[in-house]
Amino acid sequence: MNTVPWLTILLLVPAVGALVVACLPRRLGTLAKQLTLGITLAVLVLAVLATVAYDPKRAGFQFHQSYDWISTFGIHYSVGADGISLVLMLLAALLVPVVVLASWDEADGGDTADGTSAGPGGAAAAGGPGGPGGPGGPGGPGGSAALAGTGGEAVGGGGTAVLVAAPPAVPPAAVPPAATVSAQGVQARSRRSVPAFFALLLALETGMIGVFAATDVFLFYVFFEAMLIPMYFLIGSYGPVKEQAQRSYAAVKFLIYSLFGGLLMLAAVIGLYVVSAQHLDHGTFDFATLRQLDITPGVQKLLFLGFFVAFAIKAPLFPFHTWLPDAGAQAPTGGAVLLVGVLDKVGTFGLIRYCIPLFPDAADYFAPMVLGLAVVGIFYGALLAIGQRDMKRLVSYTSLAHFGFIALGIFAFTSQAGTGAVLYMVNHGLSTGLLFLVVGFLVTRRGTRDVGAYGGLAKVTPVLAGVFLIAGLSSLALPGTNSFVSEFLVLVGTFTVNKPLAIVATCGIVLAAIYVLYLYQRTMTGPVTRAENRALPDLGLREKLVVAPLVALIIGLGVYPKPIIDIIRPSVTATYADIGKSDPAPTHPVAAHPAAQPGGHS
Amino acid sequence: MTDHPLHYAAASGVFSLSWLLIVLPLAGAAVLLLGGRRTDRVGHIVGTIAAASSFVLGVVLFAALLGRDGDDRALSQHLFSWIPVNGFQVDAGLLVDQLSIVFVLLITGVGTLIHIYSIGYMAHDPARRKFFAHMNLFLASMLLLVLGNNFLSLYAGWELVGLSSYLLIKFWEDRPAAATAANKAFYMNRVGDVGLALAIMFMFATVGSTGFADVFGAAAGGVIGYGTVTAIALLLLLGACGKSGQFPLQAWLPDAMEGPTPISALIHAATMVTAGVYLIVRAAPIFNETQAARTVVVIIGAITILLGCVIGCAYDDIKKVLAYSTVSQIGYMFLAVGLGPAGYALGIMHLLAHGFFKAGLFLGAGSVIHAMDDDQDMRRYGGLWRYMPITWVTFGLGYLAIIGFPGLSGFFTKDRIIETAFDKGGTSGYLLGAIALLGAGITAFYMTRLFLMTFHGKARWSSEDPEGSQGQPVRHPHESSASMTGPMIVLAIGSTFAGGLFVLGHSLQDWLEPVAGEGVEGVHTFSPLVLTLLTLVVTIGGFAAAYLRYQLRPVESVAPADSEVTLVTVAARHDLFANTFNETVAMRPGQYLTRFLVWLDLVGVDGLVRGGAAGIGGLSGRMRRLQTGFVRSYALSMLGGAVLVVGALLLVRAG
Amino acid sequence: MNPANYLILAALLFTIGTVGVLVRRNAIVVFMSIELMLNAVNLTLVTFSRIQGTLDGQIMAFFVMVVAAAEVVIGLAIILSIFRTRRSASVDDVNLLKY
Amino acid sequence: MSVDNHLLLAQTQKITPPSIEYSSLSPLLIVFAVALLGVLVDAFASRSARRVIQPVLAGGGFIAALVAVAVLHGRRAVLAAGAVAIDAPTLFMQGTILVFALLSVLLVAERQLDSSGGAIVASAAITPGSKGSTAQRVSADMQTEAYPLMVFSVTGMMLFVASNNLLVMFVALEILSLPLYLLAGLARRRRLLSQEAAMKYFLLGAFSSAFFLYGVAFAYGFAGSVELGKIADAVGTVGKNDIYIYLSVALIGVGLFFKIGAAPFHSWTPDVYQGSPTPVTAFMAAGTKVAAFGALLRVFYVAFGGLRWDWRPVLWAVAILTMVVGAVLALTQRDIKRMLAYSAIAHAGFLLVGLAGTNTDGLRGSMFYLVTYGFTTIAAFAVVSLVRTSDGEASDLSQWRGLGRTSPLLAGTFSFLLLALAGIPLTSGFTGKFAVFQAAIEGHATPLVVVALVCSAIAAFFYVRVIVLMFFSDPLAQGPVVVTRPTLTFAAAGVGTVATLVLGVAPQPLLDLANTAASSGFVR
Repeated sequence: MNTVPWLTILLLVPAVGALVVACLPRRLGTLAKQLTLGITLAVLVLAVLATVAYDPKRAGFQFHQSYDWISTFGIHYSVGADGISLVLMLLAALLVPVVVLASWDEADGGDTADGTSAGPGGAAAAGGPGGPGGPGGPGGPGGSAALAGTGGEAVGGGGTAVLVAAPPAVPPAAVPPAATVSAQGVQARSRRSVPAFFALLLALETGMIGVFAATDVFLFYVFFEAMLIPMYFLIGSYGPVKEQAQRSYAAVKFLIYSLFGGLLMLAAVIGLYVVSAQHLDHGTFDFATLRQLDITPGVQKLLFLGFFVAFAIKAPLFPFHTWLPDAGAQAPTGGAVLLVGVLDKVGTFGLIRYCIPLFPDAADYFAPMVLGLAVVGIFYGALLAIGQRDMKRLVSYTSLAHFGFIALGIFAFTSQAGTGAVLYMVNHGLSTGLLFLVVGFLVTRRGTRDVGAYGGLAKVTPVLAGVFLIAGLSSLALPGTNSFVSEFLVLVGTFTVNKPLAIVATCGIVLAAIYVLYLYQRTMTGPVTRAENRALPDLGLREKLVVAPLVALIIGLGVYPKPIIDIIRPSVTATYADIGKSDPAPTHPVAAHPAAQPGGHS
Repeated sequence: MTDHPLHYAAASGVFSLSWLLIVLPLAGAAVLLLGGRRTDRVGHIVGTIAAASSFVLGVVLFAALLGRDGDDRALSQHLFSWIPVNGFQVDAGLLVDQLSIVFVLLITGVGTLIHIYSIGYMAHDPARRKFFAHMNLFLASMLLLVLGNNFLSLYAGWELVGLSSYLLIKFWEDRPAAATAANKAFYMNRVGDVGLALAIMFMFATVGSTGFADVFGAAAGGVIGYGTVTAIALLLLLGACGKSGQFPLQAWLPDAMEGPTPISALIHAATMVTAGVYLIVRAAPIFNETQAARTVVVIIGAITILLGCVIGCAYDDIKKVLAYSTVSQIGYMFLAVGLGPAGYALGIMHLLAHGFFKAGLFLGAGSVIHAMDDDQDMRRYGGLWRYMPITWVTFGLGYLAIIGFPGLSGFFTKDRIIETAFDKGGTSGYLLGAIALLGAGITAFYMTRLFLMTFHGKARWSSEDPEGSQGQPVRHPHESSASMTGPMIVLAIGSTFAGGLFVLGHSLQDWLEPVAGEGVEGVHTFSPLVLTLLTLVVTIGGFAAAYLRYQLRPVESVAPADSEVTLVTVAARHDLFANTFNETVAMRPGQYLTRFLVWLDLVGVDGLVRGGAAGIGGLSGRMRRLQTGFVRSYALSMLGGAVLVVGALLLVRAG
Repeated sequence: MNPANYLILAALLFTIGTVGVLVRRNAIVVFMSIELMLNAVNLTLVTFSRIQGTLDGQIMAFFVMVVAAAEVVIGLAIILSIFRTRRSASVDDVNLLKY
Repeated sequence: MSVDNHLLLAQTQKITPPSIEYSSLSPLLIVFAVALLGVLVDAFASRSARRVIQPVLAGGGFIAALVAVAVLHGRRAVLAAGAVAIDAPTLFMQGTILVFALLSVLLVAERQLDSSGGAIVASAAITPGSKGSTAQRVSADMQTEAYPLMVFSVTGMMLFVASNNLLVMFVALEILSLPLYLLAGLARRRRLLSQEAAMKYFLLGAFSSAFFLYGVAFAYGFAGSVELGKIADAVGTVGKNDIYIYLSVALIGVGLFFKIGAAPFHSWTPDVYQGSPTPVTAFMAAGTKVAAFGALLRVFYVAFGGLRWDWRPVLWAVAILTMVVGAVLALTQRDIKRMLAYSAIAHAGFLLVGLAGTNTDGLRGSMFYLVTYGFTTIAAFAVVSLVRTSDGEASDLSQWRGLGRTSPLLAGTFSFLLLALAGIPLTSGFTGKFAVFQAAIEGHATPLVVVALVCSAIAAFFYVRVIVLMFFSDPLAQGPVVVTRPTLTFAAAGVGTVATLVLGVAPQPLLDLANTAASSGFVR
């Protein structure tokens, strides 16, 4: 038992960092980058230390801390880590510095920044402290206030009429002169605030760590929702410069989708609180306490659905996924990596952490539905991925398929499948993260996500192509890469309890091969058809640094996953044991315990 | 219950080094891939040394095995615990036994030869380093496949050889054809892999382990139900078909010839494609338990034999012909191993022999192609024997070996298979035997055709400068460099004597007996002598037919149009419409489904969401019109509200 | 006579006032209608006070009158200012604010 | 007749002057006195002097009253012959009202915003469009009567939440409303809109108060008294001619629903919010809501508590309608103030959800929610008043494009406030929502909560759209100017924002306050 409040430290460092970086003026962009990199690396180190300090043997939460927060509602600031959350925190802590490094030159809109985007310069132009009266407003300085007012109103009314036609769309530029801004002014404006970007990343990291660390349902919810905001701004203000409308659309879609799910979950959260209040003398949000309650099945089902929909949107599972391709395509590379790599894991994490232990009966009841959705998702995502031309959308759809596997593993209720699923969350973060990064590199080089714009790059940029292939192979779960271990665990675990489903799901690996290699074929092989592609630079040193750790982990965890498995397994096993699920014994067991006879076994 | 009959001794002494077999080539690959351009100059050296050293180690282990007594030649080495999840314990472990060591020797031996060959063959290729890196990677994967001591390790190797094969097929990636072929190969292999994976899951669900010892122990113990065993066996077979290009998954193998010729020799002739045979023999205890599965194996083998032969006759591309010959030869192996204990050893025997002569043939073909400026069309060859004698001789020996010329490997191995097929007895026995026999004849025909079209007859090319040549391609054939001819010679020697070696005193059969079970000498349908003569006759028939057609009569330098040839030929030229079938059954529907889903996702699923949002927006747009700005309408709405509230409350009161 | 009748009369007056608010355009008249409603209430109060036999109702009526007077002051001021701007007292003319 | 005379005599003999504990009424009295003082000041002080004295006076008055409220805490009594009730909820809400009034005074007193004076017109009497009006747009003068009017209105509000007697409540209603009618018409810019707002507010307000009064009358007819306690007793006793009480519940409800801006009595809200001077709008949005809800809670908990099961369905219906109307209609608004108005309607709906719980948790939740909402909305309107073009506030949303680029701090603050209104965690908005929804589910109003959550999702959409506008789209070439000097507005906005943050992160103290207030309950 160590007394170091690891998790609180892990939360504070990036949070404080975010504040500091946010306060930096725009010109200190470089400093912001360095600072952020330092902070995130520090977090990574801390996370690793915490993992070392973590003792897989001990059951229950470790590094547990709990303080009253809102006693009226029995809300605590209470954090703790079990194997499941620990590895996910580790993943987050790892990916963020990678992303920081990857976004080094892209945060400010980079070279792709074009005239239409505007920045701080506008303030000065429009007259900062210079008192009122920018030149020539609607009414004009002269003329009667009242009439000007009404006139202005009339204009407003007109604007209104226009906007009813297209409700959510961003309003058409009200004033044509927008175009007449001087060119250099534009250049000055087209830069985006670098410190803000990195501050958002840090805020996001805080949220991600918090959501995994929370052991108080309310606290979890708070992080769950709060996490959305930075990501929303990352997509909306740092997405593709030229696609303002689309990125706004994607950002709003992402936020509203998640909020909608979140609010349904809020209802369930409150419901849970009320139920606890009825069972105990006072309501509580403490996870450990809540999982002891035996809630009536009827109520369980409702609460389960409340949580499940939120998580299914977040993950996302099949029918709730349509925000992901948009968000994935419009988010800046770094954002996309974190979005799919970590944020979405919150959904699957929630499934295994909250849905199952809190509502075992309901979980049992709905398991067939979830499994169904999962398998559908596997094929649906894969087929759609095959059909995409936008590379980032394609990768997003592959994730849909992968989340299918994860959900499958979670709801198969065997320790193999469950462990596989959690391991899958980590692996998917690595492999898809790497895939997004490489795609991002391509996009920054060529400024387009359209597969058709590439081809034959293997000759031009061999290293990039190689990394791309490795990421792809990991994504199709080739043995020797990390994903194989998790995917096979999920499948074999499912197989022991539900053969037909497992068999169908296994057929999905063929499709995986197709969407990965077909993409590789279209982008990397064949003759170089387009002139622009002939002279693309290969990965630079920074980019190599970015991908190196991921590649290393992909291979490393493929060959020797034991350390991580040993962290995950006990927690997962305990989770299922809690709800009275145990692995089915083989029909004709042979080796009592293979591990017992190291050499001789097999 | 760990008292199952099978138990492997723990590896010790020199055998504890067996992991080096895999790691050496792997290290080679790693160095070359990570080293990048810096290692360009030494690439081929490093690669070859890695392969060679692995071979040497293999020989040492083999010798050590010889040193042990017969029933103690299976040593298992536990490396580390790979995937330990409660009941599911998978170790990374190796198994060196009679079967795997044989494969080790084949793989590393032929592999090394082909490495040497490639030094010359790829001399002018800018990416030669990458080539050797991938070759080393392949060796490592293949060795993992044959050395793994549990099915999951085997599966890992299984898919990794698929990867290396993919990488090497598309080695010249700027050729779209190559890339497509590579993808096709990977996809079809994945289909097979699904089978293997499912088989493994079945094993775990049944036995609770994926280790050879446990699974085979249980199988041999007969504790597993017949249905389960059959299911497992059939799933294994599916995997085997995918990897070995057997019917119905054969279509990828010919396309794989897009890869450099050494690859065709190593991967798509000698080693990888025979992994299916290895799998079945390795899983002998399982197949022994299920007659049904074995029958399926035999049938597939038989079908594939004919399919390969027939198509082999129709192609003019030298490599494609060899590819289909490979397909049919592996058909023979499947046929053999499908015959059960009687055939396992024969299958392996033919596999090894085939490894030699087919590799030799491919290398020879490569040397020819090299000489003919990468032209693979035999119709533009002819009379080459004069220009490249060594190739001619070595190729010739390989050719004689494959058609089963008395005394050469093929003669021993193939005849034994035919024999055993007849010995199976019953109608099925006759049928299989007949097919095998027929196959031998056709093999003789198309191989002779190939040999004659390539090396004999009058040259259908010209060494004159363009105006001198009457529309014929200009070629300046020459013998290949020593680094290429050397391996060819070695392989030629191998293909000459290997067969004999194996057969003499059942040496190989006895060696494999602990793994494959002893080949029960069933009653002979025909006496071996009769059968041998019969085979010879058929073979000579095939030879004669080819000789008449392609030696005594001139060969057109362009293939006759489909209209001028028999339907059979047309069909054969189109791979018996295998690809057409795959496309219409799998590919096209898949594409349509994909397009449909893309549309559905956009319009349907997302449409619902966007529709909902738009709906609310529209509602809002209409509702705000109620806010007319007229005080009196506001008052009216208030009054309405008031009336409603009053009414409602009075209603409540009444109710 | 039955005091209930007064209640009905008051209800009628209240309704008339309400209708007046709805149908008349002239702000002054609308306002007068509101006053009518208030006075209808006064009548109700007085009647109830009669029925209950307490004086509270009558006292309340006085309160109401005072409040009404105050309302008049404010109301007329507002209406007047509008009238001076627009030269019209029609409530339908003031609808710049809408939607 | 004689009976009457005798009765009259009997009455006259029994009259005894009610005893009044002035100390307990001190907050009311202080504010009232300040109001009168304000009138005198306006009458005698010089124009320039007033501009200084009035705000100080008002502000000082409010502070003094706050102190009084603080001193009174724990007091619990019915005073002035049952006219006024001083109890924990009353004091809580009076305190809240005073704080909001204080902030609003800051906004009104702001004089740096415009070319010259603040948001209040120099002389309301000058006809818009005439020569004078052009001149007065730039005159440094202002209608200082605004201050006393505000103070009067505050008096009304404080009395409104304290009144234990329907008649007093009616009077309070008028005291709080009449000044507001006038204030609505005092905007310096866009006079026409301002006057129109005033007139609509006035006519509709008067209209609704007539309904309220009619309800009072029926209550009297039913219970023979207008004291809440007595009414409650009467409700308790069965077998009376109870159609009156139902009528009175309905009609009083109508009057109060109008004040809180619940649908279908909301139609005045957007117009008035948009037309009024922004500081006044802020004052209305925050103060009036507290006052009206205070009264609503008191009436429905104390007087009509016995009929809970009868009026609950109606309340549900109104709540749902209000939330839907507010959330949906806000979607397509193009004027920022108008949008905030509809958001105010939606929030009224959420508050009603808390009320629908009809339990102490509901009381606690509603009171907490009122505080959080008030702070946020005042801050929001303060920010709105900072973004200006040459003809006053740039209230048209399209003018806010790219504000995040041109003035990040302001845009950031506003976004934060919007997120608070949307109810994102770590803002007071979320805590408030949580409090009321928890109460509702506790009170078996789960379906209502689900509707509320769906509506908040819809509502989130338009809040978020403003953020999109400010941050994700490009600034206009001649965009609005963000005034950077006004210290008072900054102060108000700052206080509001900080409160929003603090109440989101550490709401416990206020919750405790609300909790004690709620659990001690209404005196009767």
